[in-house]
Amino acid sequence: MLKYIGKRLLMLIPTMLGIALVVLIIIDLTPGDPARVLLGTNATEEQVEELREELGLNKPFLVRYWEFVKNVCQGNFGSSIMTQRPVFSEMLMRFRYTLVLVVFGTIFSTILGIPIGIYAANHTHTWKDSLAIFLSLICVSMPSFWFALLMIRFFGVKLQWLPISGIEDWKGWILPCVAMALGLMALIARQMRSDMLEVLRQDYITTARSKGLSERKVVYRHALKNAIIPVIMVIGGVFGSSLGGSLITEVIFSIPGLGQYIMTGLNNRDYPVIQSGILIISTLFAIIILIVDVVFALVDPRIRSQYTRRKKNKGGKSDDGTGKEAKKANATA
Amino acid sequence: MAPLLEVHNLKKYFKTKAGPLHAVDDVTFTLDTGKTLGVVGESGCGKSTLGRTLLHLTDVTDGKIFFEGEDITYPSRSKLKKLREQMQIIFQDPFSSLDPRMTVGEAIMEPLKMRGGMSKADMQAKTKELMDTVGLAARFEHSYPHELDGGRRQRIGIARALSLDPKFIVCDEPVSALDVSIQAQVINLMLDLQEERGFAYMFVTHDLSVVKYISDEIMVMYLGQMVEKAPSDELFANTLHPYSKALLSAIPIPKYPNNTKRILIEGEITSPINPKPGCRFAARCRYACEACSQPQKLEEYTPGHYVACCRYKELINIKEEM
Amino acid sequence: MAEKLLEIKNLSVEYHSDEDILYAVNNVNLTLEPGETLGLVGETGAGKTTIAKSIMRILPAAQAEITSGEILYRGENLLALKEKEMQKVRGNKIAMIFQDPMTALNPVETVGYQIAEAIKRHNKISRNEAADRAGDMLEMVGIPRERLGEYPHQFSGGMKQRVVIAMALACNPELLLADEPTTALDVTIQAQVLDMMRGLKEKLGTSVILITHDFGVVADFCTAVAVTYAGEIIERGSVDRIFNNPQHPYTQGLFNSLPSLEATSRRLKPIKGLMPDPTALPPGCRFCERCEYATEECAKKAPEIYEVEPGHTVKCFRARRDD
Amino acid sequence: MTEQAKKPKKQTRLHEIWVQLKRNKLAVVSMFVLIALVLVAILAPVLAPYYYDEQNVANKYAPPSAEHLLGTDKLGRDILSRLIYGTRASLTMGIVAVLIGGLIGILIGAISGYYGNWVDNLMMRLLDIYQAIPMFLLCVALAAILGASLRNAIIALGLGIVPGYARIMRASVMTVRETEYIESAKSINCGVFRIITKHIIPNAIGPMIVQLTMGVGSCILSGAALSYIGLGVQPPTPEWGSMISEARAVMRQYPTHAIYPGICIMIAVLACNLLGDGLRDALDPRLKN
Repeated sequence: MLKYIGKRLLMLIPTMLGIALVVLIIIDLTPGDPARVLLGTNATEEQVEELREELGLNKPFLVRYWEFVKNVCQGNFGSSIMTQRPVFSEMLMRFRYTLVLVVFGTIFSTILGIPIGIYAANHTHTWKDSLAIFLSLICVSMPSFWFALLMIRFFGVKLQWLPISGIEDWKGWILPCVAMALGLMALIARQMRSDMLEVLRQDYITTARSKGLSERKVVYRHALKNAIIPVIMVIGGVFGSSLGGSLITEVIFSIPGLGQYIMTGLNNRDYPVIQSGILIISTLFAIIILIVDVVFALVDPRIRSQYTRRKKNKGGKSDDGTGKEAKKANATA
Repeated sequence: MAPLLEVHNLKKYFKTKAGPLHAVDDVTFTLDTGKTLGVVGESGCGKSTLGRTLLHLTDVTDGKIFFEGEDITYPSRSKLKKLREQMQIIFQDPFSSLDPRMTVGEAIMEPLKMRGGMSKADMQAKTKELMDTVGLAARFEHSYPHELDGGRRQRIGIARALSLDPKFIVCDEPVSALDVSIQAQVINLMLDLQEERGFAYMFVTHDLSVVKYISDEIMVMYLGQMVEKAPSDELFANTLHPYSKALLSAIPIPKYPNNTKRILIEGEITSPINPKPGCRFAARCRYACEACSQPQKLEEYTPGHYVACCRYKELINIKEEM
Repeated sequence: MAEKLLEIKNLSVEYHSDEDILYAVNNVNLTLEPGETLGLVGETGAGKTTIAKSIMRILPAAQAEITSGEILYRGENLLALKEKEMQKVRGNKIAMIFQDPMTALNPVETVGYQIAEAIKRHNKISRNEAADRAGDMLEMVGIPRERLGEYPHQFSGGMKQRVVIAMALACNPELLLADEPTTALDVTIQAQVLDMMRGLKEKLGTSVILITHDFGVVADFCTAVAVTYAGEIIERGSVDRIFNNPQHPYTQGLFNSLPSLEATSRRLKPIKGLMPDPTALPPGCRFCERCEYATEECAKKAPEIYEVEPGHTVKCFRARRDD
Repeated sequence: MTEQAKKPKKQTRLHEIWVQLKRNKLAVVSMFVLIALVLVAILAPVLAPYYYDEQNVANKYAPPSAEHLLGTDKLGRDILSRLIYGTRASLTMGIVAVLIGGLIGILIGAISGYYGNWVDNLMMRLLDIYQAIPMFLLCVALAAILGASLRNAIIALGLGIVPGYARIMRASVMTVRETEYIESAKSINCGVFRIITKHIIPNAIGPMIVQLTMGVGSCILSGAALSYIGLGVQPPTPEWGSMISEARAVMRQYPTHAIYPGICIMIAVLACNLLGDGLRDALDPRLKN
């Protein structure tokens, strides 16, 4: 197992190199001269040239890539052009805001989404299921920023229960987290429901019933334990992608998180901020996916044993795998 | 005259992470026009891979294949195209071997289209004729496979294989997915067609009663190797290899009372990945001795009856006991 | 005669889909004496599995409906039991083995847990005792008890089926329903498993209903046979009677279709045609379209069940003559 | 079961799907809603009572009336007309982005899935890297750097969704490739091109169609979000997302100005999702036979 994690951590390195490359390519796509764009049309030719030199834009692409990678390896993520503050420490400061938003958003959506999904799956062909599906579909189909605005208007302006923006105390977190969680909750509920239905069709559920187990035990022990595995994947994906999705929530509620930092950077064409910001968020994302995969492997004995058994009996007895392996080999041949 | 098909020391290994998987290891046989070779063995013994390798649906690892006296082990592209017209295959599962998006007529016509050189009207006429030959009513021409039952679907598979007038057909468990009464219909059809058109079958199956019924000669495979090969009646009358004996005795016979003694073999099939030299059955064989860890030679017991067991002569006289 | 173990009376089961009603089981009557081993034989779609699942009451609730009939187990109608009471029967008095061992075990629980769970459910014992008994069960089916902690994917097909059998026999049921227990296995493994089941059956005195399409397995394992066709039982009798003196044209046809190891002729005698569409069954005898002896009466009226000899019943007009 | 095949005429695949789909009323309704939305987009000049940019500052923030059914905005423009014209930008974003992303994705997925081996390995590793950047962040970055406009937003969205489609296509191609009928096609001399176009794509495209339909919905959503943060359609061209953004300032006084475009987005996306769900059921082989 440790070997597997180590291998996955090693895999992070080429991934990060790749991300750095993609980020630089994106920046290279900027129409026109970035230095000119930065300084505006009033700048003189010398000023532009000076800035080009400063940003290293005169160097060939590969040299810039190499320098970027080298600096990052040394822990130097560059400094913002606008504020002159180092990107890394700036992001570290803002990180907790985004983290709270993403973590609570994911927790909300999980603790609500999973029971709703199970409930719907247990009540198929009834109005309860139809209602649950329909509501979750509406949640998925709603623009989250719009819903956030409606909530602000209702809870903040009309009822004045909650602050409409900014984070002063815990109350300020409620609306942003709910706004984050709503669509994700619906996504998780839908996934949970369809996986549950799929599992309930399996033979081993019939086996469990024919042992005389109570329906409760069949559903919550046998079915849920299997159905939750793909849902974990989805939750991991949700968690990761909300790192990007938090951007819009942060803008709406004026939360000084990573998303807003990058957004400002993008608006100002603050290249060091964009480069390093995207790289750091993507690395976080990759680490989260890694954690999910490891959890996945721990939950599912079939995957778990792939990494532990190898040591125990090396290439020895294979269980009914011969046909399958032949087929797999066949496919690659 | 050269036999229709001659196979010498054919090998097919698949690459796997754990090492080479010996799917077919050193198989040698010949097959004459109009004859049927039955290939039996349990799952994972390489019998299906053997058929697919002969048809070049996967590459040959080593060995030689001759078709009508000509070496076809590594055919050129144009040669392969010709070959495939003469060598066809009927698949096991009539549910998955037909493209669900093609109607019965389209599926049967496809091989003709691929061969080319026929007008559309001719192809349609030929399709009708083929459907008639295999006993499919004309009204099914525009049906989709999923609308038909297993027996009819298998008839489509047969019609497809017949359409190019092949000389050799690999039948990969063509009836094992069918119910007995339908199975009998399809077997009869295949026998009729063989009588009429004189092609050779290689009949791959795990069902020994079917194979005895349809084959002239039977080859028993275990983990990629041929352990015994003999004319059909000879094999059942004088089984030599301990594995063949166990296999034959394991078939439940639909007869009551049934006094045949079962020979139970211990354990289960092992992995064909990186096998040790020597007899692969030795690990489960009650007569295994030291000599069994040496590679086994194929010996001829009576004309046409080959066995790969170093102790077969001693074993002839041993009565199996439970 | 002793009390009957199981008595099915006029059982009918339908499956509902969007457009059609599929008549899977039609007016089936079947009895089983204690200690008897009955082979329930028939082709795909003949309703064998549906009968077994009706006994266990594990038909898919959304589509299947038992429209009539009684299933008496030791005189008690299982169909009238409350779900809670039925749960006490399932796995305890009546157990079932399924066809495909690959999918019949929960992939994320250890086999030990899965066996112990059945034991714990029906006996008031501690978790450790249950695990201990599960180990005994594994040893009984020829698997070392060290493997209790392993997961199903670590077992081969034959081994999995042994685990399933251990699970079914864990509470020492009086009746075992085995739905094609060896169909998915290779012949040599099938021989091993059947041999083991025969031993256990004798040792524990379990009555068995063995569902299969293989007459060879029946000859090997059963004492009595019931032949199903299109949701009906068309012939029932001892193995000797059915194999050596089959009366129903369908049973005869099935035996003629089988390639025999002793055959001399190069032609089989298949039954012509196909099984009728279960959504549109013919009004008379279900087999009449394919029957070489069919008369006008057969097409109009369904035959009753006639007893040609004590214990040998046939659902065919040709068996009536003797009366 | 078997005898229903007597119909003399050849049933097309499309017809078959339609028959299945018809059972799901919500899906059929959604289909008509989508068709109607497309018609609205095309016929916007005919349907809209006013031109979208027709200003009347004297009559700003007018309440709903007979002339202006939904009232007017801060420049006195008719909200209803702007909603109608806004259909154009929103639908274009959804549909074109999915077409771009879907096409590239299908191509990558099909090649990767069919050839397998190192081709597949290479492509998947590249996608892994590409996917390591959260999709919405990538879209925002692309849209911002290319410059805010409808065209660039579409390009950003289209490029953002490529990996998802590539993976789905690859998975279904790999499943189809393993089937016996592909082997059967090889055995009768079908070439690679024919196998891919005649056998693999028609069989593998099913799950893809479902994803594409739902993708239109999610691209409309993401597009609206881009416009909301000012990276999509630029004023004065109306777009639902940017209309919400404009209405934000007057949320306190005129909440309906933000509610209407939101509802429009919701209806369009909901229709896509419902139709996608319906298609999934209609294409599901398990329900057949």
